[in-house]
Order: sequence, then structure tokens, then C-alpha cells
Amino acid sequence: MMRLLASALAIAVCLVFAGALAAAVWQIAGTPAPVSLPGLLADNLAASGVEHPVTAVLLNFRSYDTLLEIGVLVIAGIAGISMARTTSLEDPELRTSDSLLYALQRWFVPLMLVLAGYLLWAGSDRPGGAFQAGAVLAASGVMMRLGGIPMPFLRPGLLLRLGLALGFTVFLLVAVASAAGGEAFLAYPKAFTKPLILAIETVLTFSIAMVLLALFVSAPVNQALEPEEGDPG
Amino acid sequence: MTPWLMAGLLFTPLAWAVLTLLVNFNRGRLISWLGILVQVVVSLGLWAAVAGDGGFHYQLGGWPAPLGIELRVDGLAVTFVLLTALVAAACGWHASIYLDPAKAWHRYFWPLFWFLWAGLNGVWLGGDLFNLYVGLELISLSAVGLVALGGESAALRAAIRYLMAALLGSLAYLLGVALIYGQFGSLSIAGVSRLLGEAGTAPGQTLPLLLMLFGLTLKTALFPMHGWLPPAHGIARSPVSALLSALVVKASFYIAARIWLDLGGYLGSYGLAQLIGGLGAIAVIWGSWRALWQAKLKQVVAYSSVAQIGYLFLLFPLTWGVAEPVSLQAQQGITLQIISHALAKAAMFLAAGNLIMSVGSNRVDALAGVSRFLPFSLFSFGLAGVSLMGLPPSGGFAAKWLLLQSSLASGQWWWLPVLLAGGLLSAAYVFRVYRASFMERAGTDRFFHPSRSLEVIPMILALLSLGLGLVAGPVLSVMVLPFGEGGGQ
Amino acid sequence: MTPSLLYAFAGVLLCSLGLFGFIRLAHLLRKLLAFNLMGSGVFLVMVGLAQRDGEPDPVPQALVLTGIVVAIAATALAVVLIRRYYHLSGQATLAGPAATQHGTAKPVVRAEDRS
Amino acid sequence: MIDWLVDGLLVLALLVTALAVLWSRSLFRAVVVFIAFGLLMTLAWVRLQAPDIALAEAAIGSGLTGVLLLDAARHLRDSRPGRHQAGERRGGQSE
Repeated sequence: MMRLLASALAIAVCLVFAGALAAAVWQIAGTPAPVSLPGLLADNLAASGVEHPVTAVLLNFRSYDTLLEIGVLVIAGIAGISMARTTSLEDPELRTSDSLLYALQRWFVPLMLVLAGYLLWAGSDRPGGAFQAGAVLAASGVMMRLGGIPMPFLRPGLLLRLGLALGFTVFLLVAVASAAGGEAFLAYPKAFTKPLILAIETVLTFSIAMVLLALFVSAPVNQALEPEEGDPG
Repeated sequence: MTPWLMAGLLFTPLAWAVLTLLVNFNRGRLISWLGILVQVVVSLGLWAAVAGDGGFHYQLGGWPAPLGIELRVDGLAVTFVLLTALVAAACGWHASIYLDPAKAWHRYFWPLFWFLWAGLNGVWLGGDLFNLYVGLELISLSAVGLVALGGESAALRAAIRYLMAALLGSLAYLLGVALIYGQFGSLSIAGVSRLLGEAGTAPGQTLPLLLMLFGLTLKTALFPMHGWLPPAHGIARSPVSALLSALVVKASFYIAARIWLDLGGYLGSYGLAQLIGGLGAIAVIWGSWRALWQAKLKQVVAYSSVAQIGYLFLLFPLTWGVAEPVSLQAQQGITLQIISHALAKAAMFLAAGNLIMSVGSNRVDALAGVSRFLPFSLFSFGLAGVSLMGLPPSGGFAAKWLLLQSSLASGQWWWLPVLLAGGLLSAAYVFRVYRASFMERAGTDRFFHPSRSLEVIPMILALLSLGLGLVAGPVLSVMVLPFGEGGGQ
Repeated sequence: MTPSLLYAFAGVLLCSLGLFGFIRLAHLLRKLLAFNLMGSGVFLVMVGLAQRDGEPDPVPQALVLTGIVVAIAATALAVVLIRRYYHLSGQATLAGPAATQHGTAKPVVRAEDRS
Repeated sequence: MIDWLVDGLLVLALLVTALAVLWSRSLFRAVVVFIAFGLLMTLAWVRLQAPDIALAEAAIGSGLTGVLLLDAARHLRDSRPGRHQAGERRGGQSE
């Protein structure tokens, strides 16, 4: 009875919410926005160093958002590995005997690596970029992991932590270096905008893949009692 | 000069997060001490800059809003940056002694701590609705990571509950931001406020404001959405609890207050203001009442946070549709309440951690006899309690005095009993802890003694909170520092 | 009414569906699924509403990209926490009583606390 | 006209799969349907002229989240935590 009542209440709340939200969307849609950001964006695109507007927003106009967002990702990675009890990488349980997966892995992984590279390269003038490339890279890593390929760098050790930190570090260095050059923060020097953005994207791709992969690997729990540490120092 | 101050505030915490990620706990401790020093210096530098030349807008990447992200560096932001530097430095110092370096997972405390600090500084200075969302996520996720550190079952349970509440809050906030962007085409708070003030713009919708406020109050643990707070703050390591109660919940409140003060006049209503104020008032009573009956010491302190946070929401009714000086008085009262609660609650959690460490149990009734043995920590706990009760000359008293005056000046006398009852109830739960610690019980003479510096830190914080009332004028003068010439607006 | 707006309204419905799931479903993984549905709804509203006149707007698109990455970070963290919690307590919900191992009367100095 | 039909059907499919995610009896199936939902979202982003988000949704939203949740769903169903109880509790109680 109580459960039914609670459900009815929840349904009522959600219906009211949907109604109010839909009404607001409808009303807002009726009037044009007083500021046209796409227009402003198009005017400044030439100065952004890349031709693709979404990449320009992510890595130039609103790069501070992106910096913090990578921070969020690294935090999730840290919190994940802080409680990882990584299974021994030679664990037979990990090695799957699935022939389908084996075939997939054999043909897919190289293909996905190529795809990741393409996405990264495409990002500056057409859809694609670090996030997509990083995700594809991570996905191929997951596939290799499922295929039982030992990836010792995924143990919670210095290497993994270096991997987590790398992309972020480079982004940060560029941010600070840009200020040292007399410009504002995260303002790239005019001559180097494009190579800098490309460099940032490349390390970000690597870092994003690393974090996602680390989270995938640290999700399973095994019987080991203490968190395993690759290096005590 | 300014770029380096900005770098110090926004980027060095991130850099320190990366550095400490690469080393073990002990080296992380050394690096962090240096980082804390840098942060304190930079925060003082920012204060000097704003006091000298006035506040300013800072364009990240050199792109002005609405295209880029603009930071708003004004007196209020400086106040919070300074508060953060003080409290986080104390908590970091305490943690560096309190946490056991032999536990492998404690090395992750430092990176999470620094990410948290980076997020907090970002939020205090943020002037862009979406950027504030990312900043909030940075804070929430690192806070959840800190609560879950060590991965014990109960800690995980609290962390998951915290994470779920935080996620729901963020999404509600983001939905509000989406509607605001849809309507105005801008994400800058100042920009939207200006558009709302201009004649000829279509009147704004209330729903975006409602959604943002709902998300933010959920993250601030306003009654009745406070359920996640006591478990999370109660179970975390004491320095972490102190950080969470003193600073993390204030971040979402700060954004809510900023949005309310800039947009509330156009989008809010009397009913909404009274509703939020009323929920805050219930939180004061309910939180204090629950604190009185908790069996565990840190749960007492955590429920006390629910109550003390309740006071903050009186900001909403006391600034809506009232004369400018009354509104300013309320804002000052709330700011003072935030500062004094941050200091007192950090002191209380750190002292509680010492007491728990000393008696080896987290229960209130296990404190019997500790008064003879650990009078210093107990005294800090009591001094912080004086501020929570709102007795003179504490910061809590000055804050409540300002709130009382602005309630009367705005004709909203119904908040007076809340201010009074909250003080009495907090006296009750503080004395309950004291009573337990002065009881004598046979066979409980084996106490563990924490190191001296662990006892000094909460004492300093408690004394600051107590003395805040005496220097309320100078402290509040930082908040009203004017905006510089040509500095924007 | 444009197709973009249609997607914005779909987003509205997804949000409220997700909200219902989030508050009513007890199983933590299901809550997480509901959270992701809700997130998709918010993203649709964000882009659909901003592009109501049919022209693509790169700004909300970039914001949504950021939002997706934040969402997966949160989801992945939640999965790690939930799996570990399940492993230790045998519970996949927060509805049940807290794990019973706590509240032992024996006052022990915590291993965490240094001497 | 045909555009509206495509969009309408896509939106309908999105809502139906969302319902199925929330109300499917088995958790495993819910996750599988969620992956399908992610693929439909990819199409929606293409229709909204947002190819970047479509790529990200396919790779992250549907792909990685899907694998992560599938793995979790499998383990939350299979593993019997009773076995692990012994020796799990370390170091006394939390504060």
C-alpha cells in the first residue's frame, strides 16, 4: 500500500515536472534569443586556429571548461584506482576462450586504432577530436583486456598514474606558458595556435583512453585484501 | 600581476594535484605544504590587488563573455578565496599528521584534496553558468572520492548515497542552464542579468531558476533533501569531514546565492523566497533536534551542519523585495555565518577526530573521562560550540545579530523564533557532549594521546571563529570592496 | 515547430522518465541507468532548444560533449563504488539496513589512527 | 513530410527504449536495451546536425558505458557475496 502510494506520488511529481518543463520549453521557443552566439562564433572562428567550430569552442573559447572536465575524469580515475584490487594479470579467469571475441580482437583492434588516429586528426576541421578518439582508443583497450592480453601498465602503479596525469599536465603547461608569454591565461600565441591545439588533443586522447581503461579495469573486485601497489615508493 | 594571481588560484591547485598523484603520501605531504603556502600567499595577493584597484572581470583565453568564460573577481569572491585558503590549509595540515602514510590508499588523499581546492577556487571566481557546473562536478566527485577513500562498506554506502544526490542535483542545475541558454543565448550570469534588466526583452521564465535552485539546494543539503549529508560527513576521515562541512556545501550555496542576487529579482517571487527561507528554518530546528539524539559523536556534528546550513537560506527571503541597505545587511549576516560556521565546524570535526582517536570509539557515551585526559581538544570543541550557539563575542553571534536586525527591518519577524530556538538547541547538543566527557567511569583510563599539533589546529580555528565577532567589521569590509574603474559590469 | 524542437520535447519526456526511475528504482545500477537517461534528456533539451530555428549551434554542442564526458566519469566512478559495496555488503541497494558489522562495542583504536 | 516521419519515429523509438530500460525485468536486458538507446541517441544527434556528439555518443555513451554496465550487471547477478565475508572486515570500525 505504502509503495503504491509512493509510486503514485512519484508519478504525479514527474507528470507535473514534465508539464512545467514542456510549457517552459514551448514559451522559450516562441521568442528568439537576444544574443546570437553562433554569429559571434563565426566572426571569431578565423582567430581560433581551427576550422571546426565545436573544436574551437572546446579547446579555445571555452578551454577552461575542458581543462576542468579532464580534471573530473582524472578524479574519477583516481577514486577508481584508490580502491582497485587488480586481479593478477595472469589470472586464467580473465582469459576468455570465446573464439568470436578472439576474431573480433584480431581484426577490430588494429581497425579501431586507425579509427582513433583518424578521429584525432580530423578534429581540427571536421567532426571528431580528442574525446571521440580517446573513447575509441579506450574501447580497443577494453577489447584487448577482455581478450586476456596482459597490460601491466594498468596495475595501480607509477606508470598508470603517469598516464592519468600526462594529458592534463601538458594542457596545464600550455595554459601557464601562454600566460608567461604575456597573453591572458589559456590564450595561445597566435603563431602556434593550431600546433598547440593539436598537441593538446593528442595527449588528451591518450589520457582520456587511459582513465577510461583504468576505470574499466578497476571496477571488478577480487578477494585480495589490500590494495595492490606496484611500487611502494 | 593579475595573470599570476589567477594562475596561482586556478592552475597551481591543479598542478599540485598532478604532482601529488605521482608520489607517495610522505612526499605528497611535503609538496602539499609548499602548495598550501603558495595558495595562502596568492590568496592574500588577490586580496591586496582587489583592495588596491577594485574588483575586475578576468577573461580566460582573452575571449570576452559571452563567447569565452569570464571570471568575476570581486570582494565577495575574495572573501571566499581567503576563507578557503585558511580552512583548507588547516585541514591539509591536520590531514598530513592525522592520516597514516602506511595505508597505501592514503596517497590518493592529496590529489583529491588539490582537485577539491581547484574546484572551490573556480566556483568562487566563476561567472559562467556552465563553467560553474563543471566546477561543481569537480568538487562533488573529489568529495565523493575522499569519502570513499579506503573503501570500507559503510564509507562506500555513504559515498554512493552522496554521489547519487550530487548527480541528481547537477542534472537539475544543468537543465536550468540549458533553458537559460535557450532563452538568452548567453551563459554569463552578468550578461543574463543585464538582458533581464533591459526593456524590450521577453520576461524570463521562473522554471530555469527553480531548477537551478533545486539542484543547488539539494547539493547544499537543505531540508528535506539533507538525508545524504550526515552519513557522508559522519563517516569520512575527520579532516575530510571538516573540509566537506566547512567548504564543500558552501560552494553550491554560494552559486545559489549569486544566481539569486543577480537573477532572483527578475525571475524569483515572494512565495519562492519565503518557501526557501521556511525550509531553511525547518532545517535549523530539525537538524539541531536530530543532533541532540545521535549516538555517534561525528553524527552529532554532522546534523549540526544540517542545522547551521539552514540559517544560510534566510538569505532568500531577507533579500527579496527589501530596501538595499536591509538586503546588504542580510548578505553580510549570511557571509559572516558562512565564515564562522566554516571555522567552527572545521574546528569541531578536527577536535572530534582527536577525541575519537583518543578513546578509540566514535560513540558519545564512550567519551566518559576524556575531560581529564584531553582537555585541550575538548576545549576547542566547546569554543567552536559557543560560536554555533551564537553567544557573544563569537562570529556566530555577530552573524545572527545582523540577521535579526535585517529580519526586523524587513518586517519578517517570524524568523526571530528560529534564530533563538536554533541557538538554544545547539547549546543543548554541545552540552550533551560535554556532560558525557565529564562523567567518570571505572576502567576507562587507557587513552591514546594524539600528537600536539593535532590538538593545536582545531584550537586555532575555534579561537578564530570565537574572535570573529570582534573583527566582524574589517572582515565584512572585504566583501563590499568596490568594482574597479572600467573593470566591467 | 521545427524538428529540433521535437527533440527538445523528447528530451523533456526523457528527463521526467529518468527522474521517475531515479527516485523509484531501488537497485543502484538501475538508478544509474535512469541517471543516464535523464542526462540524455537534458542534453537533448540543451541542443534542441538552442537550435530551434534549424541552424546548428556549436556552443551547446560543445557543452554537451563536455557533459557526456562528465557523465561517463560519474557513471564509471559509481560503478566502481557500487561493485565494491556489493562485494563487501552483499547489497545492491541503499534501501536495506546498513551493514551490521558496525557498532561493535569493543573500543579499538582504529588502525588508521597513528600512534 | 518524410523528414517529420523519420524524426517522429526516432523520438518514439527513443521513448519506448527508455521505458524498456526502466521497466525490463532483468537487469542484464535493461543494460542491453540501454545500449540500443545509446545507438538511437546517436541517430538523433545526426538528425540534430551534431556529428561530433553523435561520434561521442556512439563511442562513449553507448559503447564504453554499455560495456562497463554490462560487466557490472553480470557480476552483480552472479557473484555471491556470502563467500567473501570472512576476512573482509579490516581494522575495526569507521569513525
